[in-house]
Amino acid sequence: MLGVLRGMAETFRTMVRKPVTIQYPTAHRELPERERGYPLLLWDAEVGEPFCTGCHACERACPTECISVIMKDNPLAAEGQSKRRKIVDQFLLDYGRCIRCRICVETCNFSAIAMNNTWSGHEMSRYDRRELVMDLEQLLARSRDGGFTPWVAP
Amino acid sequence: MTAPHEGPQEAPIVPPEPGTIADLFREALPDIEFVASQGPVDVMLTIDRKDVLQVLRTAKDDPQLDLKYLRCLLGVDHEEAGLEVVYQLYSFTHGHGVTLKTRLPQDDPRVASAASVWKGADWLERETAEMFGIVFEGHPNPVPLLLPDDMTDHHPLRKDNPLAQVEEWQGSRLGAAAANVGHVPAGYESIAGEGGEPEGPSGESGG
Amino acid sequence: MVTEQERKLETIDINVNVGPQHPATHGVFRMVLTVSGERVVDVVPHIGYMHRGAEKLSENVDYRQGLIYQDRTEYLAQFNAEMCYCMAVERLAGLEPPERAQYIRIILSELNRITSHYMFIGAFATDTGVYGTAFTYAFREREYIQEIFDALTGDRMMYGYFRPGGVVWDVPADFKERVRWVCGQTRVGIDDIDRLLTTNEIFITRCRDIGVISRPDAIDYGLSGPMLRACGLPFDLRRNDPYSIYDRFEFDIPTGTHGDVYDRYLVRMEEMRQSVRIVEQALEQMPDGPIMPEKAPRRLRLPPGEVYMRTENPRGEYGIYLVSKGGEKPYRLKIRSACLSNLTALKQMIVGHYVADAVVILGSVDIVLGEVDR
Amino acid sequence: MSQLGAFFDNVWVDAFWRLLVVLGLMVFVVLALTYVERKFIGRIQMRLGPMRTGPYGVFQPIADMMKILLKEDLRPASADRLAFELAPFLAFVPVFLTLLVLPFTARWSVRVLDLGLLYFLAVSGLTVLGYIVAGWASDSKYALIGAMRTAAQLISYEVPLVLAVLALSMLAGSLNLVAIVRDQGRVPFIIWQPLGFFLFMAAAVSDLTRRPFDVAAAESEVAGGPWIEYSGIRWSILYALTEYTNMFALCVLASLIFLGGWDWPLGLKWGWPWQLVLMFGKTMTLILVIMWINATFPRVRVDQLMSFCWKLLLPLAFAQIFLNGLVLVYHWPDWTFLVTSGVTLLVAGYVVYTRLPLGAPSRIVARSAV
Repeated sequence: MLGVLRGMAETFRTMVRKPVTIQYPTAHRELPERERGYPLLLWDAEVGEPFCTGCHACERACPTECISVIMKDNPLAAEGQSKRRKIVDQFLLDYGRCIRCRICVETCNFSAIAMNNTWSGHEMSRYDRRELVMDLEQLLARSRDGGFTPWVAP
Repeated sequence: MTAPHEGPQEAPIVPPEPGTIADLFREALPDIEFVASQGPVDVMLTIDRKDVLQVLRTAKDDPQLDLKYLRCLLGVDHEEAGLEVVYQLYSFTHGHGVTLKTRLPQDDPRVASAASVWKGADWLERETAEMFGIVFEGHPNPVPLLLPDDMTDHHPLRKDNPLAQVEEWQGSRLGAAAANVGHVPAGYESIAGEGGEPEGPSGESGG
Repeated sequence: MVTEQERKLETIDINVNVGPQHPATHGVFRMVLTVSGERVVDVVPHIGYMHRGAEKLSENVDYRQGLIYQDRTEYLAQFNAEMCYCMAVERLAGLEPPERAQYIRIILSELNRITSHYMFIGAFATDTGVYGTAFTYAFREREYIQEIFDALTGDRMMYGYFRPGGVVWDVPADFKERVRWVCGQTRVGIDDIDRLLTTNEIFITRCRDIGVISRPDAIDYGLSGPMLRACGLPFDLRRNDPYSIYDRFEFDIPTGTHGDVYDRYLVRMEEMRQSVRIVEQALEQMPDGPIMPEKAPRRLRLPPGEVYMRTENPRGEYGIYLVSKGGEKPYRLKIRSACLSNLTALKQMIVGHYVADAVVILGSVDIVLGEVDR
Repeated sequence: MSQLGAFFDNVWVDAFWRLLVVLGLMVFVVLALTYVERKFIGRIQMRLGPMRTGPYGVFQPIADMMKILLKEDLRPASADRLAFELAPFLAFVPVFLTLLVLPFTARWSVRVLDLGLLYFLAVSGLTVLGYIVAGWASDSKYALIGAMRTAAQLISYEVPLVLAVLALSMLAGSLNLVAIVRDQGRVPFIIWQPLGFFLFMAAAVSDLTRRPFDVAAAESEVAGGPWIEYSGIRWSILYALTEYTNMFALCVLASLIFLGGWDWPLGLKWGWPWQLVLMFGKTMTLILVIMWINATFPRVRVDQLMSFCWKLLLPLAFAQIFLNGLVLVYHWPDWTFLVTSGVTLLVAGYVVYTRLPLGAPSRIVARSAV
């Protein structure tokens, strides 16, 4: 009998406490800076080109093989504006396949790829799976527009 | 796939120091030949497959060994060298453990079932049987455990059963340029491979 | 006494298919119960609905990539599974993680044990029929720990944080402070659930003396973890086969006396308290320093060899049998699943009980189908 | 004017508009209770509960209703069509009929029956038929097991429910609900009959198949019981409408016969608005207690459920009747009702508590490392 009453008292006590949930789509939890959303490519604003040289390191390291990269000769390097001899031509990343393991970020020698640590890196629902294959423009957009600071491992 | 020049290497056999559990086994079963090796954690004993049941029974019942606990039972496919069944045993009273191994030829993978010794071996053997095609003779209920009941034509964990090719969604968008995926221009191998040799496209890694 | 009339009544046993989609099967487990009225006379468990070939996949990726499959295999105690995998690789590679990394690993593994047990309590209470209240209590508390994991690793579930040789990056500045707070909060949270369930007479009558398994049977079936300790055998790999730095901490091993469902529940509750103790000690002792060994290669190549590494996971003994034949990829990687072995005793535990008990007994095994099916 | 008055005095017209009011009340009560339950249990679980539709989600039940009405009415191919489609109404109609005799204020009810209490109990006992038919007709093993459980449970718990009410009507000396309420003008019967109230509420919770007695619908075991195969409007009639109406009716009855109904305190003196407030307040309190219990407790097992009824509630109900008989026959003062009933309740509670096989908690082996 006592245990039953103790349980009733416990539920009553919690009832008067503040709720711990929030209304998710209208209210967002604050994400930690290390949050691993889907990966993005970074934009080198000084030169005006992506950091990525298309070196395939991430493509090899990816456990799910969701990255495809094609490299090209950098036109800006020929003009002398950039030190990068080669640059990424096409970069396709299948978000539907990506498991956000961050191995690509770890592998990258040029710090050209980073995990999206904002909510836009999570809320990715689409009606068609093929829309989840991101191309270079889509991957670079956030970084080029500013307002995205990647977290760099200490 | 490992680089071709490496090839699979067998671990060297380092005999364990005297006084380990290998000696207890030899004492309990003087007629049976044990090949003992000191692993990084446990002592490993390799026995002939015809002795398996006797050794396991003795291991469980012998008061000196008292290996009452079957931790794990698994198979390993060593390709030409045959299949291997590994038993991990542990004793609560003495606090020692041992790895028992036995090799089976690939064309005749039969070994006595341990289900009569440990009840827990039942499911583990069913799993090993379906994954490697090993026949555990005398198993009470030899039906697949994890795989569908009708999937008897191939054994997934054998090395001759590679992974299926990955279906790449992002590849279809590349069009004609898809042929260039994974192609590393000369002079960039050191960056791409992180000091390693260039490998084939990642899709081939199933071998 | 069976009267003539009763004898003429034809009664048949019916098969009730529980799962793979059923509120009480904790995922995609399926069991076919043969019931005579409300009594279970036979049970046939079916597993494998979630078999994703984690062992085969691990053979085809290198050691760093293989780690992420551990998260997805044991998805309620990811850090524990990662730790087992990393230690197996380290044993073969001859790597020794630095002190600080060891302590970080211990803290995270023990916190993960707490979250896993919270999950158990929530799901188990729901099996006994509590209307989600215990579940939300447990999740409320679990969330505090989960947020630490999120802030540390960047993910809420698939951490991928340990690496063979250490951990991938250092903890945030406020880590110690937050973990200390969460230790206190966990004590409060466990007490909350204690008051709600542990002494509740209805809960006790539902859990006592059902699903009993004797100690010799438990050993014979290869049970491990809380299932084994509930039978009264104080066997804990952290104590009996110490790995990492567990020999530096003071903690008790809770054991049961009857081996019934209630004992399993009590053992897990007490284990959470002990985990808090370990975390607090580890926080005290945690040194500064590097988190990866100096000479850790960027691409790990293992010498040929075989090792069976085991750790004490929340559900029991999690083992990795790793065969290397040189190179960057494992030749064979076997995951010894604690849940699979614990499930083998299901039939013995369930037969003879009521249908309602079958659900509670299954809940008390605390299965993670990702680990059972791999 | 007099013509209109005469029109409303017509017995058929009178019955008709009263029925309409009750019907409207019932729909409102069901909608309100679904909202209240979700919100209340949400708060107990430290959640927000429904928040989306309308301010604080108050229109949630309406949205739910729209969804349920628009949902496809599924029927398993192998189900017994006639029985399957009829079963929800079989379950629901008796519950609705019980509302007809409940006096909501001193002067307002559909009909005042001299045997109102008996009528209520007799009619509400029919609900179980609907559940059995639903479970049988669904051609599902879960539904069948659920239906068998429902049959066993509801019929068993009818007995202590009736006996508890019977003991109470000994005090009132009537089965007329209005008379029983009038009788409590000074002291509500819960004071004289704590044991009876406990028995009534325990049986009522079981009658509603709510935790800890919800074995019939047990989600984790039979996944919803008799109504597992139902969807859309039939599910809503069988489950939501029946259950919430039943809960409302039982709680109104309990507040009438135990808590003094619309009379105590000062109901007759202050007029019908105050009587409505009293009725609403008492009923709502009881409903919230049932929801609170629902949110707190695990579910008992089937055999435990049965032994709780036959081995505990039934003897106690007989004891209550016996004690009331003693007091009435020997003309002991009124307060002896409280003493006898209360002492029996406490003794029963103590005996159950000590006899329960609780035992010592598990042993903790303490061994410390270096």
